[in-house]
Amino acid sequence: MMPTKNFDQRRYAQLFKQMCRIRAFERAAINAKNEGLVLGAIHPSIGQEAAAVGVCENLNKDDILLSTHRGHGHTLSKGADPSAMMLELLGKEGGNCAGKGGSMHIADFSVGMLGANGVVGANINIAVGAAHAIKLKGENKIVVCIFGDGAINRGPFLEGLNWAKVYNLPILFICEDNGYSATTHTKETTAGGGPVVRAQSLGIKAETFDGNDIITVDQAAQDYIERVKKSGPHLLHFLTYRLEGHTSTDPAAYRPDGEADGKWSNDPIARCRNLLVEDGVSAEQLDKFDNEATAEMTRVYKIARDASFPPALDAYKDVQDIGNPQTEAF
Amino acid sequence: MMPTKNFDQRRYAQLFKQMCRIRAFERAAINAKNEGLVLGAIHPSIGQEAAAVGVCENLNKDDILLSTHRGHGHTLSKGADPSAMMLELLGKEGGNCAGKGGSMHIADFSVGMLGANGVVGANINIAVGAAHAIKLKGENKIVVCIFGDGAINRGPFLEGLNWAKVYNLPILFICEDNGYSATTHTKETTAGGGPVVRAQSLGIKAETFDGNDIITVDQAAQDYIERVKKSGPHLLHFLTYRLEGHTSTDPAAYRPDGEADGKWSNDPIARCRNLLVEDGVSAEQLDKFDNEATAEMTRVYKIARDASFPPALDAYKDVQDIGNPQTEAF
Amino acid sequence: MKQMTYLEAGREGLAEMMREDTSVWALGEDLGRGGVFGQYHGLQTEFGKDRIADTPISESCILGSAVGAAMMGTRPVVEMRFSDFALCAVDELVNQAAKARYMFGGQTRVPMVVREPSGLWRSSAAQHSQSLEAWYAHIPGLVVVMPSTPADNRTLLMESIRCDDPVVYLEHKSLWDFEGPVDDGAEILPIGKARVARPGKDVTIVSWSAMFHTSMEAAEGLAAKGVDAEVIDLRTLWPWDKKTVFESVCKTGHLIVVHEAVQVGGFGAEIAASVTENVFSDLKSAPLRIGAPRIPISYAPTMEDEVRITAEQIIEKTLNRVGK
Amino acid sequence: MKQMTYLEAGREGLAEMMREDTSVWALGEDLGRGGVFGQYHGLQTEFGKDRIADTPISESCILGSAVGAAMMGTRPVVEMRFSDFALCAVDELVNQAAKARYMFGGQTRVPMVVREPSGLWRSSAAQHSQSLEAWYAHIPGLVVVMPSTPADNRTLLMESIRCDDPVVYLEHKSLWDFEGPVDDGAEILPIGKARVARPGKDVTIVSWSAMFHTSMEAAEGLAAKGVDAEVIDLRTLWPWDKKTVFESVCKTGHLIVVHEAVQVGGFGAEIAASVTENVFSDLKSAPLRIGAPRIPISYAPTMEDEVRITAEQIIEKTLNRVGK
Ligand SMILES: Cc1ncc(C[n+]2csc(CCOP(=O)(O)OP(=O)(O)O)c2C)c(N)n1
Ligand SMILES: Cc1ncc(C[n+]2csc(CCOP(=O)(O)OP(=O)(O)O)c2C)c(N)n1
Ligand SMILES: [Mg+2]
Ligand SMILES: [Mg+2]
Repeated sequence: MMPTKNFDQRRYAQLFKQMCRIRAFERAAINAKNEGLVLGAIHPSIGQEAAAVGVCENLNKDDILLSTHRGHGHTLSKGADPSAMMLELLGKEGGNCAGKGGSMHIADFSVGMLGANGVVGANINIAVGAAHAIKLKGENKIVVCIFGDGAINRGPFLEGLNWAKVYNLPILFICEDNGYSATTHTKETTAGGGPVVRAQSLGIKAETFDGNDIITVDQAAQDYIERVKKSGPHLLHFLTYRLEGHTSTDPAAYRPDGEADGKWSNDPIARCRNLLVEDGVSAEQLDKFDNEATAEMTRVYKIARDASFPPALDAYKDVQDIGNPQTEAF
Repeated sequence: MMPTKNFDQRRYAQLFKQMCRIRAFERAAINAKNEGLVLGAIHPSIGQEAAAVGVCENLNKDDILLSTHRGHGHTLSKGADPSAMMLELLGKEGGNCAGKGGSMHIADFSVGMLGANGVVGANINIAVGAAHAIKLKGENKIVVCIFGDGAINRGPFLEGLNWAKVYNLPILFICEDNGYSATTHTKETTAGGGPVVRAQSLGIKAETFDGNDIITVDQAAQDYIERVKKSGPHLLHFLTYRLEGHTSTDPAAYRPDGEADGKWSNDPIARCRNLLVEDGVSAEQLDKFDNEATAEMTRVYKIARDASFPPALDAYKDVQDIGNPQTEAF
Repeated sequence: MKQMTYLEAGREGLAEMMREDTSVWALGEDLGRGGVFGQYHGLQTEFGKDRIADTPISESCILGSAVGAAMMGTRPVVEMRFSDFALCAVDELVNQAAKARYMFGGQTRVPMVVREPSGLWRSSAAQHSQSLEAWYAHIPGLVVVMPSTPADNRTLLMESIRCDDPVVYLEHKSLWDFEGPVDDGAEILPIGKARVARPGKDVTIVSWSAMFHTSMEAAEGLAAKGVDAEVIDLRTLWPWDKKTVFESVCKTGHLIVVHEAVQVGGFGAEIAASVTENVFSDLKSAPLRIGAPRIPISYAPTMEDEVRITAEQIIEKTLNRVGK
Repeated sequence: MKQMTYLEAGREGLAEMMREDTSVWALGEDLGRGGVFGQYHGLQTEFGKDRIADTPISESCILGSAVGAAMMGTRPVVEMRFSDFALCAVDELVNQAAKARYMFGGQTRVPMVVREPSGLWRSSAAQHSQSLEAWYAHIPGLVVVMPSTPADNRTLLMESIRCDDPVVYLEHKSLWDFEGPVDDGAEILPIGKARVARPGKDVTIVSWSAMFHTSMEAAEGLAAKGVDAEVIDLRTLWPWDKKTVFESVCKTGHLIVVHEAVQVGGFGAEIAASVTENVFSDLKSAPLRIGAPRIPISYAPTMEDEVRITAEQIIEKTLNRVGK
């Protein structure tokens, strides 16, 4: 943990608020799912909020972000409107993806969030290409590409990281390591020293950090973003834990008894709260942040619940330009 | 170079002969290609023979070998009949693959040679699976999987090596590093420390050796084969040089002037010859080996030249069992 | 005779084969926990971690290693989780598995089964709902199987595992809970043989997988309108049972092919074109294909339903075609 | 007007677009040395290493990175070397490039061209000779282009680069040296429009890519036998020009579709089925498909020729069909 003498109360209060918003958004989404309002799968990131917030808070709006199937937190942190996101999760009109994507394809290009992805690891190559375009155009921004610990066993991890280094692209890879690949302990299917050592073998500087400590994440992110701007690709490995199931309906019975209970004491939001309390912020103030987040997401939930589904014929929009996708769909 | 006191003259004379046979085979094949007798592409391994011979001489017949598009030397060293191989290169009846594969798919399953491959890196996963089967069946043999320096940038390198280590499979990976990926210097497209460091990052012990010194290759292979039998996957990285073009018709004009000329002094056959001469073997004896090899491959060439093409209708054989591939091919 | 779900029948078929033949094993992600839909539930307990192998998230190695393991005399059953993820291993399937026997001149066989749960599954959107059977039917060397019933999911899986060539085995995700009799002494049809599930004289409806059930429902509706439809469950797409289909169309004069996949370039085109080429003079109307529009699959139910084929649509289009 | 080879015309088209639009760039293996067939010869000298980028042997990253680069407003031209190697990047093409615009609700476009040299090339065997255009036509979101002439290889490539959606651009390896006029003031047909290359009244022959030339040759032979064939070069498979084809078949009453790909599940089935569905009553005979048998491609010329379609075969089968 970082020395508290550097503790920037305003900043961490702000980050705390953001984490509360993510948690509240996902609680509202799970609630909606349980009520039958979300028809597809959702993959909550409860317990992993620090990595999302600590990284994204250090990005500019025009920096680019790509995420995984577990992307609500990243998308919100990057500045997306939660109503549009919730509308998307419910497949409603006004959703970011016009109801075509749902949770697994959540994206908000207007804030540089280029999409969650339903295919593990597929975002890596796409992110590398986004960074390649930035370099070609001589723009002064970076790409952040987030993936899970399971993704490092897919080919794109090798191809994408090698590529990023060969062309020296402005990209920060982030491995959010929650220990699991769906129902499997990732370590059982992963050889060698893990993402950091693999990245290093490709000439990419990489380090492991406590991903549940918001200060650590924040400072590591700041440091590494500067490094990326100076000298190309880097990788951050954040240790965290998925406090709930792989999807919202997964009871996660494959976990050793009591594992998750024990991990709640390491909840990044609770830890951040403690830091703020120690630094003199009142419990009331923190509750207020939390309640505001809950209230915001309750509003968002209601907006989404009451919205209508997109017209059926919108299914023919945005297929492709040449040829009329409706009249010539057969 | 190894101390000559351990020098086993008989053994290295034998290895010399084998290298001469590969060289002679490929010279005959290139000749046939120039005469228009070989219709597809051939990728000669002239200059890389030591890695093939030094490794394969240490394998048992029932050990398994998988190779690349540049597979003549490996296949011959594993014990394949050169006539059947030459027949295959000419697409003739009696070829190992019945004329269906050609050079790029050369294979002799009867000696455990499970195929060259037209897709760079594709043999890695297949080899890993062969090793997986050996482990499942509790058999006491190993798999050797050879690939080029260019292949380490494809996804299967990561997926296959990780897999091999996770299941602790009896497999020896060999990266034959000739410095080129077709017309490109591999180092220009390869980040980090190369195959050894990448393998190590996956928990696989790996080392680099001079691949043009037959003694070094032989001893490294012996050592690593023992290691594989004791403790699973390993990787050998052999430095070598492709003395001719990527294919037999490639003038290799992309090479810096004089590069190849200089490398001829490092020709593994010439080097082995020098060692033998130093150890007292007569030049006449060595010429005799060489001439025998040439004579053998000239015979082989003539057999292939004079053989007939397979009947057209053999095209319908070996497609699949269910359904008649000829009558129901449409 | 037992009553089982489609999912249970597949699991049962695999377990039977694994008991019968020790060279059979299965590999894929999360199989130890039963697989993502429960198709492997309990099998690791019975057969151990070697034969029900949990793998890394490495689709190309899952499929590619199976090719090598098959060449070495084992019979891997590859679980791809969603057919969409099989797109991460196409070289391994198409360039390697499908061609190895041929391109090595018969020196080897690749007896493997690639299980790919396929098709629409409510609000799974564009990357978890595809039906790509037409692709596999187009590839020489692949056998393509698409069971529609629990009984078939048991016996076709067993036959596929016994097959000495690579089989792409497409189970439909919406059928997992579908119940039906298995092992009831009924004749076991081999791969390559279609089933005339409902004899009829007025029109031939050919379908497979989930759409077979929709077609049966449509046949009931058609009966109520006085049209006696013959419904054929194709069961396997390669080889496909031309004889049964041609005979039926010769009798009825009308062909409707129904599939969930995109109509353009779908396997319905192959059937329609073959029927036309072979029994042209017996046709009373042009063979009609009913498939999905050429658009990706949406998440929102309203738009997703645009690609979903219903019994009503089949009824309406069939009535139109047979002129009633 | 200039005379150029198919290869040169493609190179010229790319160079023109790169001069016109600085967001256009190309990436692939060995491009700096001119690409494996010389299609990029000299371009790195003119445009530099950034815009003619030599890549690692990393097919999924070549294609996948292009998706990201396209989303960011550049126009990548992806060189896949052989269409067979594109099978190492199918997730990237089908799950990502083709669906991104749709599944993100129109927030982004993926303007990229995937060049895949395709088709038979003497004794290149099973992994270097495939024709898989039918696969791409089946995938919503992809545009599929198959030029047959130098003129088309220039203008269709330019149009494909201008297109705001992903285009699979299949050049035929056997046509590289084929010469013809380009930039000769002739009308430039857009993507989606077929060309009636030889008007005729007795039978419609639809083809594309290398088989178009074989069909033209067959038409000469047919003329000698008194059959006046109309030959249509389809040029693009998606969208394909139904109007032109239907009108022709309405006129001639007979349809022959010729393609090099495997006939089973080939795009010929789509054309035959569509024509039958749409102009059934104008058909004097069943549409006939001429495609390759469903076997992998052999190395030996005798066996390779079993999958090679000749003008003689087309003539014979056409005569048979039109009853002369
Ligand atoms: C290529 C691919 N294979 C398998 C899956 C199924 N799948 C979805 S999430 C997941 C686990 C991913 O683990 P990790 O990368 O650690 O991310 P986490 O879920 O832990 O956030 C799997 C296997 C997929 N979506 N894509
Ligand atoms: C997946 C794939 N991409 C590209 C090619 C084309 N190709 C054939 S050989 C080769 C170079 C391979 O380099 P390396 O692995 O070092 O082997 P070497 O040729 O040097 O023996 C390339 C790019 C291919 N066959 N397969
Ligand atoms: Mg994880
Ligand atoms: Mg090399």
